[in-house]
Order: sequence, then structure tokens, then C-alpha cells
Amino acid sequence: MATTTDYSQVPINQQLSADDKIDLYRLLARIRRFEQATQKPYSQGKMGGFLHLYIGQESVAVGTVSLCGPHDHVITAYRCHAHALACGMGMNECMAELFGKATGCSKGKGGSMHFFAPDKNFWGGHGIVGGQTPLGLGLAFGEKYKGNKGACICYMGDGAINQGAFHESLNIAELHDIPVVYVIENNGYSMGTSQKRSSAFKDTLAKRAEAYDMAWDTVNGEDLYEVRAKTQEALDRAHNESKPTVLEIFTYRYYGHSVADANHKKYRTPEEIADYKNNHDPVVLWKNQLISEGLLTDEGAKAIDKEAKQEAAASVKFAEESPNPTVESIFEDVYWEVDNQTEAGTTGRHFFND
Amino acid sequence: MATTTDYSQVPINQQLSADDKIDLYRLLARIRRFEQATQKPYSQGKMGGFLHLYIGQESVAVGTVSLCGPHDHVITAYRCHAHALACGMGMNECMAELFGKATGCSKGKGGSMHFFAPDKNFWGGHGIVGGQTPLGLGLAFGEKYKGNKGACICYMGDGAINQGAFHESLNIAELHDIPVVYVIENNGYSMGTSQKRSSAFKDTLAKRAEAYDMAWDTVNGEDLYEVRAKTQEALDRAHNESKPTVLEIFTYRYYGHSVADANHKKYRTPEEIADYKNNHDPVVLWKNQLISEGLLTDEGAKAIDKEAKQEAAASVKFAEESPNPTVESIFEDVYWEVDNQTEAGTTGRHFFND
Amino acid sequence: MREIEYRDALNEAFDEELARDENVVLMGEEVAQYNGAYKVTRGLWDKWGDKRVMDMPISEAGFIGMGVGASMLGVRPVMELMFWSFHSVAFDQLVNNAANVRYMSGGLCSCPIVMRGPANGGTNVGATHSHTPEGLFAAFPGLKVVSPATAADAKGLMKTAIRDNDPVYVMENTLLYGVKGPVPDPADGDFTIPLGVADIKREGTDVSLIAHGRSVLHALEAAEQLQAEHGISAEVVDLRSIRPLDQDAIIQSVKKTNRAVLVDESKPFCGVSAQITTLIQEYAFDYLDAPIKRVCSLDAPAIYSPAVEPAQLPSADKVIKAVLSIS
Amino acid sequence: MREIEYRDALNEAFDEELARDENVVLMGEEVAQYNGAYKVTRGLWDKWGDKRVMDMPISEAGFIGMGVGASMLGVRPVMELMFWSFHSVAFDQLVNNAANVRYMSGGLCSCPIVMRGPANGGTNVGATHSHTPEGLFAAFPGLKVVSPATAADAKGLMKTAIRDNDPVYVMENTLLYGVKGPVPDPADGDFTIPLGVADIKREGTDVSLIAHGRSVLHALEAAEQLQAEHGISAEVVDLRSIRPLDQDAIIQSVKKTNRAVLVDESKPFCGVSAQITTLIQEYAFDYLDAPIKRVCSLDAPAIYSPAVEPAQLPSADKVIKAVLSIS
Ligand SMILES: Cc1ncc(C[n+]2csc(CCOP(=O)(O)OP(=O)(O)O)c2C)c(N)n1
Ligand SMILES: Cc1ncc(C[n+]2csc(CCOP(=O)(O)OP(=O)(O)O)c2C)c(N)n1
Ligand SMILES: [Mg+2]
Ligand SMILES: [Mg+2]
Repeated sequence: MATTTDYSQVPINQQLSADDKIDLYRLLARIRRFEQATQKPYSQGKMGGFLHLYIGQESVAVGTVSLCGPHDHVITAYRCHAHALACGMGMNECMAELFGKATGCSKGKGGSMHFFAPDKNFWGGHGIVGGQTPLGLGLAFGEKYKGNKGACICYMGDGAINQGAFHESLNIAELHDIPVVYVIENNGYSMGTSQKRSSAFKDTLAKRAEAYDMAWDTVNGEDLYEVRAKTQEALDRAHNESKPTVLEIFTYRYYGHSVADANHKKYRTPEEIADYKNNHDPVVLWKNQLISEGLLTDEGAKAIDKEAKQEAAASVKFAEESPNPTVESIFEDVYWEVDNQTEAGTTGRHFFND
Repeated sequence: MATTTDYSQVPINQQLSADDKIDLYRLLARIRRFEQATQKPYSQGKMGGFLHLYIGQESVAVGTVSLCGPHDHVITAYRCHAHALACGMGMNECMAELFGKATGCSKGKGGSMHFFAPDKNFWGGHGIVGGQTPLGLGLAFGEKYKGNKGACICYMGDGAINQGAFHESLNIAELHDIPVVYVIENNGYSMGTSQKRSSAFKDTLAKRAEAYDMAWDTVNGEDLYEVRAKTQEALDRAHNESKPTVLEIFTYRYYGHSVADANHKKYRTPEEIADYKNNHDPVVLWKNQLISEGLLTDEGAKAIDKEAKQEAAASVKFAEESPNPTVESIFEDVYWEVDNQTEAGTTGRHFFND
Repeated sequence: MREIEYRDALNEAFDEELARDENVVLMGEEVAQYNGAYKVTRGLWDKWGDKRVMDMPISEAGFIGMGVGASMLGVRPVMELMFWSFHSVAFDQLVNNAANVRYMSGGLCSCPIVMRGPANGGTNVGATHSHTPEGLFAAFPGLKVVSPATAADAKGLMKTAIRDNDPVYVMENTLLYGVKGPVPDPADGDFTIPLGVADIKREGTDVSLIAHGRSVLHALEAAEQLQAEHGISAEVVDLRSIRPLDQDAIIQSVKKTNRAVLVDESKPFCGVSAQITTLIQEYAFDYLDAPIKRVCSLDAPAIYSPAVEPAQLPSADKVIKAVLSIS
Repeated sequence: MREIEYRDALNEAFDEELARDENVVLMGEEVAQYNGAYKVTRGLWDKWGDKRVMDMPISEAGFIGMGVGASMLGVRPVMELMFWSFHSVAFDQLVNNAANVRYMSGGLCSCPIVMRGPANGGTNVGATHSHTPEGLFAAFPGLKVVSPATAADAKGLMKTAIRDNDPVYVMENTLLYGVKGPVPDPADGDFTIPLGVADIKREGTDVSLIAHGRSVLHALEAAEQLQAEHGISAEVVDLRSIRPLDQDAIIQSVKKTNRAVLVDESKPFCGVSAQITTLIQEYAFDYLDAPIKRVCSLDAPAIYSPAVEPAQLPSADKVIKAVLSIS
């Protein structure tokens, strides 16, 4: 990954004002603090199901999403908290979703794996590995169909690339000139399986794109400037040529696959984890970058971080105080026509409980 | 595809005796005549369903299967008549299968798309595009698991390569060192869709194997010597290194996708079809080769062809005179345990008709 | 009324909806340049062009999922599966993404998509190509399933399905494509049929024959013979829509006739007929004078043999036998 | 008798069958080095090594199909789906290749394979991860489906499944993995339970509670309360095996009690309970004193909310209510 390009100098990064850069830091800090705030309530049993933390990978979601315009869409897998916040969702509705509350972004129906905010161009949060990859294709296709200059950034893990649906999507994307950007967030592991044990490949995973004659690139995910620079190239290709790209972004997760993954120190060495935390932490690196650029002081950073922490704590409070969904609500949000009490929704029997 | 190698000179072809070469011609002629003999009864409504003819592609099945030893297996898609005969199945049980008779290889249960002869290492005949590709992987794995030096040649069409299951299979094959040879029989079209309209690729379809760091090659399918030479390399790789290969063999089908495909002169020009028939017919080319090698005379070839035609006609007679399956037989061959009247097969209700 | 083929009735539905709403787009294998494997989309690519009628590679999971994604943005894709049997390679997109995305997003996404294609046995294409998955999909809340038996129903239900804001899975039938039936002239106005409304295709008093899809034709034929030869008056209830289901029509008919025979080409285990039986025994328990009987496909994978396959499927004869067994 | 966890009962079954037959091989995601996502295969890779316990990439269609192909050659793969819910991405291999290859080959191929994994709701993992597909698969002739409720049944059925020469789909349950129950000691001999034999988990005279999987526990709990609080004697029939099905046991019980309540975590539309209802009304029509009632999961995709999901699932309370409604 050695490179001599100074990505801070590319136009898309040059355009960033000091405030923009600080906002990026704020977002990184907020995402980190949001997820940290989930750990206690999760361990107290206040949340259910899985909790897949993104901690360590924040620069990927923040850098890529920071480039999205009004016709650009975002969709990802179950490790979705960061993408959701980066798209502009509030901590309250996200935290409440984790608590399964009616005030959650998905009304408590989706949980950790299924955050949604279509009004902010964020389309989930999907639990079936690889299952979101054709949906991302469809979102990109949809914008093109409507005649807009738009794209979809569709994220997946390094383990997900071996799902058939992804390959089918790649072929269709290139064949039909669909402006989708597939981002492989390569954190080195799919659950307890290292990249080498799950994928056969030459050089890099992204290079598989060549099989479809598709553009691709690899990205050092710890460097927000590089993430933005290379993602912008892909978005330009999508917007201007209506062509897809595969980007492989190297990153790392500090915690287990999910909070329930007690094995995560067995399949990785403690040294490996410590090295990433100490030397490659994307939040720290960006903070240091801004300090070195003279845009931020240690103190300023601390204040931002403190605010983020408070916001996260407040969201926990909001979630805790929010009402649960009603049992009746189980039957809402199944059919549009039923919810909207249209003629279609009131004709014939839709539900078959006794 | 221009090449200067004389494939007749490679060891695997040098090993062929005059009789071997004439036997290959006989097989080509028999396959051609077998399929030609199906046309009349099919048009008379004596067969049902689909009838996908292989005419024009014969050298592919004949050349590849001619290399198979006792631990090598063959599995293909629905266009399976040639592979079946090449594996040593008789015309009678194949023709009877087309007629849906009890004497058919699959007792009239499979039809044209589902010929089987596991005793001859022929594992079908599969109708779901790409669905056989993981099965081929499993057959190759099975031989390896049992400690044998074996392989599986798994065939599919140029349209089939865009099924997710195939890509999953490629990754697993390379990752777990599975001795499978995937043969893409590229006849240029999947139904009415040209290769260019169904696949995005660089240079050749087989090159997609590079995405998995897998060996691959392309083959001029009209030349039996070349087919054998390059397939042997793949089989050697499978046998000696337990490594997979993708081979793309260029070929052509003269008729429509199935006999019901009335459109086939619309998506291809008559000139294209005529050119292949006149200049690239694999049966004629091999005959001419043998004549030029002084191993066969025109007359000798005619005699072989005549015999093949008679054998095919006899198989039609056999099929016509064979009994239909009984209605009761509908419930046979569903469960092994039931068929074998074991305790398991006679415990509990297995079938739920009133 | 003019008579047109079921196939052309569908074609008309597409053509009218393509004209009505620019968000409607047809996609599938061979639907455009080839005019459809069964010519259901004949002429539409010529007329509407590449943007509205799109050929797809043999990647059902990929393109069905793409349709689902596009529908979330307000495109209204009408996706052809060349055979419904190919659902097996796109199952995740069909039963997770299409069926659940509205729910999992708390109603924020919706999925106005139509999946369609033929789903039937009887053409000697063997076990993998003869699935009849209407019950299988109707089992997933979030999905709607219809199964038209006539040309008019095909057109009317298809147009409604395209306008519906939920995923609707339309089960057509290769054996019906060439069958003609009366269909209102487009000049006489927009012709639609609501989902969730059964059609009493024949009135009767002695037994209710409840069917959908091609089985309706067997039921009607049986009803004629039962009348002529046995003096039994059979009512034929064509469900048309499996989910939403016109339960009232079913129960009303059974309460009148006190006997029911279900005709359903699905396999018997957990088929549509099992669900209808369950509803009848629950909601008309005291009205039943005999057990509910079912005529389904024989419970084995679909046999190829052209001589034998018909015996595996429902037929008028079998329906008559079932009726006589409880009369 | 010693008590062990359901999880460990399964583990023992694998260990014993790995020892018994060198053709038995375990495959799946994280089953080897990670010891299984739910630790069901704990220690087996250490003991049996790479050849007998194999990790697979996240490619269910690929590796399940590979298992099917290997089984045709006489290997006996035991395939883990980390969740049965992931059937959706391997559906073609599961319902076409595994279920049909014997049939389409006229009996020349067979497919001695086991597919296994947890299939249940109740752990707040949402709609895509909470499918209960036992009825869905049992609908395909060629497949066998079992659903053990106790540790002993889990071990006994699993061992039989592995030895069976047809594809057997074993539906386990993440909520049962940690539940202990008596399981015979291996030292006392080979312990197997035949497929197709229901187990009367509790005798009774007034109503038959018919269930499988975790629903059996709800039925048992309800039975105790019905006895204690209402003087109603409920018989609990644990199906254990969905296909083959012990129809005799069901019908015999209903003929005795004249009333049936089915408890089935599947969704109600075309679920297992619809099939059982259909059989009862057909074979015990004259014995039924009241409509058959069902307690299923509420008919919507699985909700996440931990506070609400329990209300979507069957429970002893709901069973009691259903029983009282027909008593
Ligand atoms: C089809 C399917 N198979 C298996 C799983 C279980 N599963 C969930 S996440 C995961 C690992 C995915 O790893 P990767 O794609 O690298 O993403 P990461 O967790 O590292 O972000 C697995 C096996 C699933 N959800 N869906
Ligand atoms: C999953 C699936 N989708 C679609 C079909 C219908 N179909 C059968 S063959 C075929 C074309 C396949 O073309 P190709 O792979 O090139 O093989 P060829 O027919 O040329 O031998 C299609 C679309 C099918 N059988 N299975
Ligand atoms: Mg990963
Ligand atoms: Mg082809």
C-alpha cells in the first residue's frame, strides 16, 4: 500500500474548509462514542440480538459518505451504525432502535442490523451476507432510470464477496452501465475466518473486478484523505460515465465479530489488535492530522469528544425512556396498502392468525 | 485463437492408436446420428418437454470425456446427450428416456435434460442453469476425500457463468484444492442472447478464473486434438496437484436453443450458421483429419456413419416399443429408504396424497 | 366480447401500464429482443425500447434484487422469471428483501414490484421446472400472490398488481398462455380486478369446488359432468388471489353447500389447499357434512414421462371422484 | 440418567458418527477452528482434524451443493447452516438438487446428506434471521425433516439422520442449545431414535396438544397448568419428525381426546399446523367435537424488539387460551 501521493492535496480534499474538516472529526468522534455507549446497556440485557460494532473502521464510512450528494445512496450490511450516523441520522433514533423502542428509526422492528433512513438516502442495514449487493445495484439503477446523476455506494465485508449474489451484481453492473460503487470493507476477518481462509484471490480482493472488466482500486482506510480521494474517483466514474467500481478499503475492527464473539482474541493475536489500536486508529489519526494542520487543538478535540460522549449518553437516556412498540404494531409495516387503509389494503384477508 | 502448436503431436494424442482415432470418429458420428434421429419423433409429439440439441458441439464432449479414467467424473447441464453417449451410455436407454419410457436411463422420470449413469461416472443432465456447478465440485471433492486420484469435469454454457453458484464454486475449488475442471462450452449464445449481451469480461470468459488465482485456458473446440491436449493439462493439474482449472472451449450449435426455439435465425445471421456448418463442423473436420492421416477412407467413414444411423434408428424402435412407466412408479425413486423397504422407509408416513 | 389469448391479455396489461406510468419497466431473461421465451412480452421492446424493456443475464438473484432495490426508489419493475421454478436461485431476494424490507425499516421503505412468470406442471419439463410455489410465497407475510385462470383475470389482476404498492407475485401458466377468453376492449375503459376477491365461476348448491389457476378449469369441467351425470350441483370458487385471500367467499360457499373439495396443483404437504382446509374447518366447522377433500398433484417430484405426467396432476375425473366420495 | 445440554447431545452424536463411519464429514461456516457459532461442534476439529471437520467460506449455495455432489459418491456430509434462515441463498441446492436428484435419475443417484442448524425465533435477530422453514422443506417430496425438542431427541434423531440414505434436514434451536435433559450414556449402547415416530410427551384424555421443536415445551407447560387450574387433561404429542410423519399417533390421540390444539412456531399460512389440521379433519372427522385450533407465530415478519418479540411467538398462555376456547 506504500504510496507517495499526498491525498490531502487532491481537489476534493483541497475543497474542504477548516470547519468541514472539524466536522469530519466530530462525526468520527460521535460514531465512536455512540457505539461505546451501547456496550453497557447491551451487557445489561437492555438490547437483544446481535450488536456488531464498527469501532476501528470509522474512517471508511465517514470518508466515503462525506462525498455523497442528493442523488447518491448508501446501503450496507449489518455493521451499519456508522453509515447511518454518517448519513445524518440522529443518535436518538439509532439508540432507540437498539433498545427495540417505538421511537427507533425502524420502530423497534429492525434492531442493530437494520437501521434505515430513506429520507437521508440511507437504505439499511441488511443481515443476510451479500444480500444487499443487488439492492445497491437497484438503487443506482433507479437514479439512472430517473435520469439523475446519482450513484449508490454499497458496502460489504471481506467475507461477503464470496456470495453468489455479489458476483451476479458485478456482471450486471458492468453490462448495464450501472453507477454503483461497491466498497469492500476489508477488516481482515469474517467472524473467526481470516481473509486468506475465506477467499482465493490474486493480489487483492478488489482485483476480482477485472473478471468483469470493471474499474477497481485499493485504499488505505486509516487515511481519511485517501478514502475521500479514491472514493471520489469512483463517484466521478459513476456520475460521469455511469460506470461501476469496486473499492477495497483496508481497515480493522477492534472488537469481536459481534459483542457475543468471545473468541476474537483466539483467531487474532493480541499484538495485532494492539498495533492497530495504537498506530492506526482512524479517529486518533484524523485528530492528529488536524492538529498538525493547525486546525484543532488537543483541547478543542477533547471538547468535541466530550460533547459526543454526552450526546451518546443522552441518546441512551432517550432510548431508555422511550415506549416499547405495542403488540398491535406487529401487524403494521407489513403491507403498504394495509397501513394506508386503501381499498386494496382492506379487500380480502391479509393476515392469518386465528 | 491463432496458434502454431500442432496438437496432434502432444503425448496424449500421440498415444492414440489408429483404432482409437477411428473410435473417436465413430462416437462423433453416433452422437450426431442419435440427435438427428430424435427430430422426427419429437416433431410427431412422441417426446415431451424440451429437446436441446448438441449438434455442432460434438468434439467438445467427445474430446474431453475421452481422457477420463475410472476416478474421473462428468456432470453437465441440460444439453447432455453427447456427454452421456461419450461416457458410454447406450443409445437405447437414452432414446427411451426421451420417449419417457420405463426403459429409459432415468426410467422416464428425467427426460432430455436428465440423463444419468453413475456406473459410468456420468452424473447428469441438470436443468437449472449453473445448478450443477457445485455438484461437480462435490464429485471432485468426493474422490479426493476417498483418497483417489480423480477429477470431475463439470460443463456449463457461456450464459451459465453468470450464476452465483458458479462463482461460489470457483472460490471454494481454489481455496480447498478441489480437482474440478470447469468447462465453459462457449457456443456464443444463451438462448437468444449473445455472449456480449450476457457477460461483461476482459478478453475471454475463462479469464475470470484469475479472480480466484485459478488456472485457465481457451480452446478451439473444433479441433479434437486441441481439446484433448488442453483438457489433459487440466486433468493432470487435478490429478497431480489437486488443483482446479477453467477451460473455455469455443464451439457452436447449429440448431435453436431447443427444438422449440423458432427465433434462432433472428439472433444469428444465416451466414454465421452456414459458415460454421461448412467450415468448422467438428465431425467433418475429424473425418477429414483421419483421411488425411491415411487412417480412414471416405468409404470407411460412410460405413461408420451408416452404422451409427442404423443404431439410432434401432434405438427409436426400441424406445417406441418400450412400455411407459406405471402411474404407481411415480412414487418410486423418491426415497432410498422407501424403495429399499428398510425399517426407516416403512416408519411414518412419507407421502401425503389423500 | 372479443376473445384473446391469456398471453395477449397479459401483453395488453403491460402495454397499458407502460403507457400509464413511466416508472413501469419490464425486466427479465429474453423479455426484450427475443420477445419472451413464451412470447408474453411480444412487441413491447420494439414499441417501448431499451429503457422500458430490458434483457437480463441468467442471474436471477442479481436482477431480481436489483428490481427490489429500484422499487424502493419508486421505480415499478415488472420482473419476469422465465419459469417461476427459477425462484430457487433468487429465493433470498424474493422472501427476505422483497418481503421484509418494509417491515425491517418500520415502514420507511416500500417495494412496489411485480414478479411474474409461469408456474405449473403438465409440460413434461421435469422436477426442477415444474414447481408451483404459490403457497410457498403466500406463507411469507409481506408478499401477495395471485394466480389467474382466465385471460380476463390475467389482464385485470396484472394491471392491479402493477399498481399495487406491495410486492405481488403473479403465477401464470404455460398451458394457459394459448387459451382464449373474453377480455373487455381497452376502448371500453380501464379494466382491473382487485386482489383479494374470489370469483364464483359457477353457482351451485351441493358442493363447493375451490380452486385457483388452471385447476379452475378442471373444477368447471367436473362441475358440468357432476350435474349431467350425477345430478350434483357444484359451485366453483376461483380464488384468483391467494394472499390477500377472499375468505368470506370461501366460507359463504361452504356454508351453503356443506361440502368442499379443493383443487390445487400444488403438492399436498403444506400446500394452498392445506391452508384453505384449515380455514374452512375453523370458520365453518358446524356446517361441514363431510371431511374436506383435496385433489392435488401426486406427492412426488414432477415426473417427466409425457404418458404419465397427466396422471400426476389434478383432473376433472379426480375431482368427480373426490366429490362422489363425500356425497 | 445423566443430564447434558442439547448442544452437547448433538456434539456427542457427531463425535460418535465420525468414529463410526469414515465417510461422515462435517462442513460449514466456523464449524472447525471456531468450534461453531453456537459451539455445537466444539472440540471436534481438534479431535478429528481438517479432513473430517471443514470450515467453509460464506458461500452456502456453493458448499451445500458441494455436499450434495459428494453425497452422490457416498460421502456422508453433515452440513451446518449457521442459521437455517440462510437456506434462502442455497435454496436451489436444497430443494432441487438434494430433493430431486434421486428422482430425476430414476433412482440411480442417492443423497445421504444431513443439513442442520438452528431454526427459530425468539432471539431478537429480526425478520431475515428468524425463519422456521420446517414446513417449507417438508413440502418437497424427497426431503425428510426433523425437529427435536429435547437433548435426547436431538442426539437420537441426529444419529439416525446421519445414517439415513436420504437427505434429512434437522431443525435445531438456539434457545434449546443450552437446555439440559437426560440422555442415555454412550456406555450403555448406541442410542438412536427412528424418524417418523412421534413421542407422547405427556398422556391426557381431554385435548391433544400437537407440537414440535420448542413449542413442545410450551405445550407441556400449558398442560400442567390446564390440569392444575382447569382440571383439563391434555395429551402432548411431540411430532419430532415432520416428514416422515407419525400420522397414526396424531389420529389416535385425537380420536381419544376429540379435540386438538396445534402449537407450531411457523407462520400460520401453509405452516406445518395447516397440514396437520388437514390430516386430522380428514382422518378423524367424526371424532372432532370442536374445530381444531392453532397457536402459531403471529403472522408478520419477525419483529426485533426484545420487549415485543415474545408476544409474537407461541407461549403456554396462548395454548391455554386456545384450549379453553374449545373446551
Ligand atoms: C448468507 C449468510 N451467511 C452467513 C451469515 C452469518 N454471518 C453474519 S456476518 C458473517 C461474517 C461476515 O464477514 P465480513 O463479510 O467480512 O463482514 P464483517 O463482519 O467483517 O464486517 C457471517 C458468517 C449471514 N448473516 N448470512
Ligand atoms: C436458473 C435458470 N435460469 C434460466 C433458465 C432457462 N434457461 C435454460 S437454458 C438457458 C440458456 C443457457 O445458455 P448457455 O449457458 O450459454 O448454454 P447453452 O444453452 O448455450 O448450451 C436459459 C436462460 C434455467 N434453466 N435456469
Ligand atoms: Mg470482515
Ligand atoms: Mg451458450
